[in-house]
Amino acid sequence: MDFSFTDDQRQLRDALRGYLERENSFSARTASARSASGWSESLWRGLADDLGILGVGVAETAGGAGGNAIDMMVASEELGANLLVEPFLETSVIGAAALGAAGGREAELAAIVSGDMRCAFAWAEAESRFDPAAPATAATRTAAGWRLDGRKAVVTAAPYATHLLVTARDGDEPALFLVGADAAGLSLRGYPMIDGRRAADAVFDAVSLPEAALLLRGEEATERLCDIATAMLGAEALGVMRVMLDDTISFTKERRQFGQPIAGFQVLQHRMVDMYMQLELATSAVYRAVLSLDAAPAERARAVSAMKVTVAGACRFVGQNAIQLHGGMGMTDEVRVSHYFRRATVIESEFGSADWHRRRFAALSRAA
Amino acid sequence: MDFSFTDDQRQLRDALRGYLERENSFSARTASARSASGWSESLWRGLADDLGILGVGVAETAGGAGGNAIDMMVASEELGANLLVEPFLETSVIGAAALGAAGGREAELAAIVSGDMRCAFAWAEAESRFDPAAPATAATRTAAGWRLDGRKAVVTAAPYATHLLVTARDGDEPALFLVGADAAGLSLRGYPMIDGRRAADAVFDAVSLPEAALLLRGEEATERLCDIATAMLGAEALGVMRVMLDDTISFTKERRQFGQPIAGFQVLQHRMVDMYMQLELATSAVYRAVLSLDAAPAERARAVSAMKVTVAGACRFVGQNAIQLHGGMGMTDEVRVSHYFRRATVIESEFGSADWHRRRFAALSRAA
Amino acid sequence: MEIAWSADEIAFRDEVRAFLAEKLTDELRASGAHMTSVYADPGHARAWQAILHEKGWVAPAWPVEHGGTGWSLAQRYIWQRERIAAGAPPVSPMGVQMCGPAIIGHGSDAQKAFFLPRMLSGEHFWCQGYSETGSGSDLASLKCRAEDDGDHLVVTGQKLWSTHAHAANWGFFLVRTATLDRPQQGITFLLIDMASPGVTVVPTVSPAGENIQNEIFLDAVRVPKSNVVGAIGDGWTVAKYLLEFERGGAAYAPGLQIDLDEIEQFAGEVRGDDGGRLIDDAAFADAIAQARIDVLALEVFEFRAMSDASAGRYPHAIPSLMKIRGTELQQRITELRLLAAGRYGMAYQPQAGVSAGPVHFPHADGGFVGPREAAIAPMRYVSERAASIYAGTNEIQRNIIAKIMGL
Amino acid sequence: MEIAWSADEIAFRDEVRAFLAEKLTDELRASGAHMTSVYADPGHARAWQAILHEKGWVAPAWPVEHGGTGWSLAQRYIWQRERIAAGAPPVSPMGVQMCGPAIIGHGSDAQKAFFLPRMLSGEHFWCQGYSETGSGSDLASLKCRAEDDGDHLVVTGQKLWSTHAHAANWGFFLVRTATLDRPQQGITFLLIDMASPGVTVVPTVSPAGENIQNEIFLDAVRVPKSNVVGAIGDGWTVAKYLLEFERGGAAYAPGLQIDLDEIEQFAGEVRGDDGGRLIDDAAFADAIAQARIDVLALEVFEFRAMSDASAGRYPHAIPSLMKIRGTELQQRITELRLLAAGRYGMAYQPQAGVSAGPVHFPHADGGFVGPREAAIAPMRYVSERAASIYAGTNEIQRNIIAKIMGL
Repeated sequence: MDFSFTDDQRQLRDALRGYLERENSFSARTASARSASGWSESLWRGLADDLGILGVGVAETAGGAGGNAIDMMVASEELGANLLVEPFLETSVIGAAALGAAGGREAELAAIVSGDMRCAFAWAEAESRFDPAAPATAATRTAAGWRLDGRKAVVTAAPYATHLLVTARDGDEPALFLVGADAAGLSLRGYPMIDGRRAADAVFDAVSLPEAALLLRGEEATERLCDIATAMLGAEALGVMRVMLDDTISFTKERRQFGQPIAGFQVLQHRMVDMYMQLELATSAVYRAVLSLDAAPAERARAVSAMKVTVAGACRFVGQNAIQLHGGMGMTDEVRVSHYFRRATVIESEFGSADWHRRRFAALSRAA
Repeated sequence: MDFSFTDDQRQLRDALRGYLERENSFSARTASARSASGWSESLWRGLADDLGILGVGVAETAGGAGGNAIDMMVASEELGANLLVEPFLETSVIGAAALGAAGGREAELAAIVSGDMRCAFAWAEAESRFDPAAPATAATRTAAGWRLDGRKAVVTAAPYATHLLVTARDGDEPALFLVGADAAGLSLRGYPMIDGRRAADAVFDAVSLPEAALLLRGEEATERLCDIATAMLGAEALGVMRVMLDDTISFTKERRQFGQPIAGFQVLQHRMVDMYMQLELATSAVYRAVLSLDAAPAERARAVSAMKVTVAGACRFVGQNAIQLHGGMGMTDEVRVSHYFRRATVIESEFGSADWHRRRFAALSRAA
Repeated sequence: MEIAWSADEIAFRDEVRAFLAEKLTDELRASGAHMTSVYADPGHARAWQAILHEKGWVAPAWPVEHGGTGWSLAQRYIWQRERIAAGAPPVSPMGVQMCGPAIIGHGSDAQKAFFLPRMLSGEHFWCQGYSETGSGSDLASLKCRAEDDGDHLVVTGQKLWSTHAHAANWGFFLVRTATLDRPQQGITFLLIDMASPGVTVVPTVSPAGENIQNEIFLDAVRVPKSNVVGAIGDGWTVAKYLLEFERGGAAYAPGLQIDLDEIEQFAGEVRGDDGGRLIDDAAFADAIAQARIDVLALEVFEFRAMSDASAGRYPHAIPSLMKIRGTELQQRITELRLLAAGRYGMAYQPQAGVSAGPVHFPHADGGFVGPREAAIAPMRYVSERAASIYAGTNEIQRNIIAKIMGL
Repeated sequence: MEIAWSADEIAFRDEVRAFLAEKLTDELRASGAHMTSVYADPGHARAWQAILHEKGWVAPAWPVEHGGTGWSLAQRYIWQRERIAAGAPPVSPMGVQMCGPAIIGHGSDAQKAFFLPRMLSGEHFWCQGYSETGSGSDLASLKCRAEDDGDHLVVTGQKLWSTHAHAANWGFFLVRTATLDRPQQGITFLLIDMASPGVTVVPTVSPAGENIQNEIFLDAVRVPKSNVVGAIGDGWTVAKYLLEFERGGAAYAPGLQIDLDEIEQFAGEVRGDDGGRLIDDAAFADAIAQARIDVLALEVFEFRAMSDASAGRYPHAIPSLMKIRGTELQQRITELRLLAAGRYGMAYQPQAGVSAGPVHFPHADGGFVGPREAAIAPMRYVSERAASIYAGTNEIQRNIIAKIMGL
């Protein structure tokens, strides 16, 4: 029972924070998000070359930093606080976990470490709601390997991904395939998200894949991947909320109404106390989830779903009140808190809403 | 569209309020509740003889005041504010409505008006939860009339009732019977409730009843009776909440901490504003319910269930915060607010919890 | 007590319905139904106003001599219900509901003769110049100053949160003409032609990416004193008068009911968490039922306010209570809409709705993906965060009620 | 970072479990399981304390030389979890957790030698004399005065909310020995033999009808100065010390988990709204799941506090945060219990539980009706309203945190 960070983890955090403050200031970040491409290649290269952070979770044998889940959590939180739009979660968390679990994919893992590969995770479909377990997209065996047919909805990062990680049904079993973004028969229709990232709806029309495109197979492998992704999304949320709370405290201390800083009003004080409390509880839930990723499947899933419910509630409470306490200023695109609020809103339902995870938790608790 | 009271209704309210303040002060009321019998016969007689209020809803042809639902609402609210333990709701609302609907029961109605009859409404059973529609208690036809067999749970007012209004199943159909408290085969086991009233669990062991014991038959008749009871219980809740809010305002203006009245703290001010708002919304919901009692069954039921959800929420919010804002004083039996809180707690679930009524409302809304 | 409408009121309702059925074009209906916020786009709002103007129904609350309808409060409530239920866009409130009453109550005959008809016809499209940086809820601390220069006032300062100022040709402003003991003193209510030299409108982009609000910069803007409403220095009185003009007519409930109908219909078309349709999901159905129950209570509260106001009573806490509760429910209902939208609620697609102003950030132009309802949901959710902030935050409203309660 | 217990800690847990399995009688278990509030009845608490005393486990947090166990914070947390999970009644906190630390930190050698062993053995059963009418959250404003009379202080005044004073033979009091500029000055921490002439204990009846709290009247009670802990006038320092003595060991989560287990089991035995068992009701299951999720987060928060405290760090906001969240969840869980109880939750049946003091109002004596869980539910619900009031209301706790946050 120990909840302290190692010196290495503290250094990782400080280095990342410093780097992002310099290289991805809020205005730079927003310019990237609103550029034609929607992201910054130079920042991405810098994360790889200057910091080596893209391989934080990749094994040393594949050229990565060989970090554990806690290292990845530390990185995710800082990236959340920076409101990064580039696909770290999709690439360095999900991509690295899938390729790592598949085994023998050193070349592709090296491409993650170097920044040459950018992934998108294509699990959702128009009719899937939040359930990743039963995709309608079909994988059919062919002489040369596989053929994919189907449609995926709201695939975040797809417009700037080099590869898509695609869930598909092989008979009754879900499986995960690695598909090049330039594959014949794959068409994307891109659009922005409310949090400044980009997404696409994807159509797979008889996309031919080699044998080696199959990365993972089976419900547990898919669930585990989603749980890892959700846990790190939770860590990202902590960074997002931390900035909202800090900005709200600063703003209310500075902003004067009726002759005093509004931070002096008891009702607003208690609201900020509750925001702080929600953040502390969300942090606690994320720690449990991250520390349970290698536990037995049911324990891992239970910790992750409990975390997502806690984090979703905290994102809503902290986000809404950050806007409210900023008053009119919170309702402008100019102030960064409104961007963090939108990111928090997306995180609430990404990889499953609070309702969805509460039920998953209840079902797992009953089974236990 | 008119929400004003008539002069008669205002007079009724003022007369009742004045009478209860004189004749049933809080200490007198608590002494009655804690006496061996648990009620005050002299108060009951006074309500009949001095005020004629027991027959407020009884037709003039049967010697009553011939009042409408609004008159009954006015009376119920005042009785709630007085925290009356005597069975007005069971007798003058439920009993009068059942006997009135049955038709030709002038003698019994006269006994209600005179105060000679006191009713208890035995609808609930240990396994019925909040559903009055399907009692397990069985009514069997006999040569002389009927035979009742079964058990009823938490029958409020039963220990001091002269008559029980008992729901029972005649084949598939629910029906309502009038049973003397001294009927052979009926045994009662009495106990106090947390709100100071008394209740009993009742066993009907081959209780023989005359033909005329049958008052009502069918699901709609039972539902209507429960809706009337629930609407008037809602009115009673308004009186209960009004006192809690008023007492809380007075207390916080008087009580000083850190050199000022605690009513000066913004957080407590906003809490009291929300209590007031809840009371206003509950009042609005009660008005709709009471004014819909003669509407088509689905509209009536929808208005009553919506009201019960609103009132239950308000009772909880106003009650809990009245205690909280009284601080330690709220946690003593000495202060009347703690008694009103307990009554409000009972009202929350009486005739169906908020969950139960929300579902009934949803089902009715879907059917509409 | 009586909760039903009278026969006359029902006849009136039928007349309103017939009018709406006849005059409301599909395009106008769509502009009302697919709004991305509570604001209609100025173009459709003006088109609809022209139709209403022909009928004489633009300003129901005004005295008949100025173009009002002579309706009772109940009729005005019915009109709002039916208008909202039919999906008509709202007429911009800045002229008819705000500046109009100020001129009616405190304007000169010349002002009445010039401005009121043009307000009704829509020739003048109005914006408001009240808030400033640092003077939001604490409005009386405003600093925008107007110096006396003979027949003119010369106005210099800055104003914030001016809805549709980019589309307006006239604005009503609160400016400071004197600095006295109480900040409420020395404020003047002034009408400014937005084409005046020195007036600059700078768009404020909302978190949803729309330009509805604006910042207005006034640089030595010369305004004839004939444009002062009431006396110089009496602006606070005029502003209070206009706020109190339309008591008893507020109606949040009808719009919220329509919102819930839309969401329920939408939820009948999309998948829920348990595999069936969302509308059959117990938790979602429960949340919808709770919202409907809360709206029903608010509706009777509105009826009671209307009934009280008709009888000449109007407890002071009512507008604040109604604003708090109405906006809280409004916001909660945008959450339900977002929940129904699921993953498509994460996409930024203002082009799927009818925006109330230019849209700023990059977005795909050729159509949109997913159901239209899902595309509108996040816009509404984000935009409606303003509901608990504008017109006195809900915290300020609670302070006001606390004062009325004697706390 | 590591969330698992170490091998040593698991071995310790097994030792604790074995001890509890051996020593906890059915009667003691029942007295823990059927508590009508958070307080154990003094009789069973003392019986259990005697067993613990034999083992040397009465006061884990105390220094070893005074009878503590020398356990780590983690071991103390494990001990609490297991004790609660096994259903053992809590030892009265007034002696071991409150007065004990004051004596350990600021008492004289004579006081330590006399009082500490008797506190551990249970020979002395303690009550607290802090709050007064008008001095609750604002404790420093207390007025109960002690006048100097040579070797004695003569105490006159009144104290409120003294848990189990009717059963106590000793009390620790804050009294005013001087009136100085700051109200925190001039307060003295005093130990009073409850059998002293002039001490009168008057029961305070709770809304649930139990006599747990008491009012204490002190009428010229002569107390030897040797019973002053710390210096005369230094009482505030002593009181603060005892509050901070046991940092990092708070544990709400284990008890809340047991509560939820009990409620879930009970809900598997009673009917729900839809005809099936309550536990299968979607809304109820959802509420239970949410409560479990919230408790899980609180549990890690407690782990973190323990881990931080073990490492010598202890952010000042932690005790207040924990108190707020712990009591909020405690209260919410009593609501779930009441919901599960259904109609039988309206009956007043303290005789179905184990009360923490005499029961006052009339109640049936021969057994009870309905399930026992249902009978206890309303007692807990009503009694636990105190959780957000005692020991500094949750509003005061939020004020404290706001100050720490620099607001």
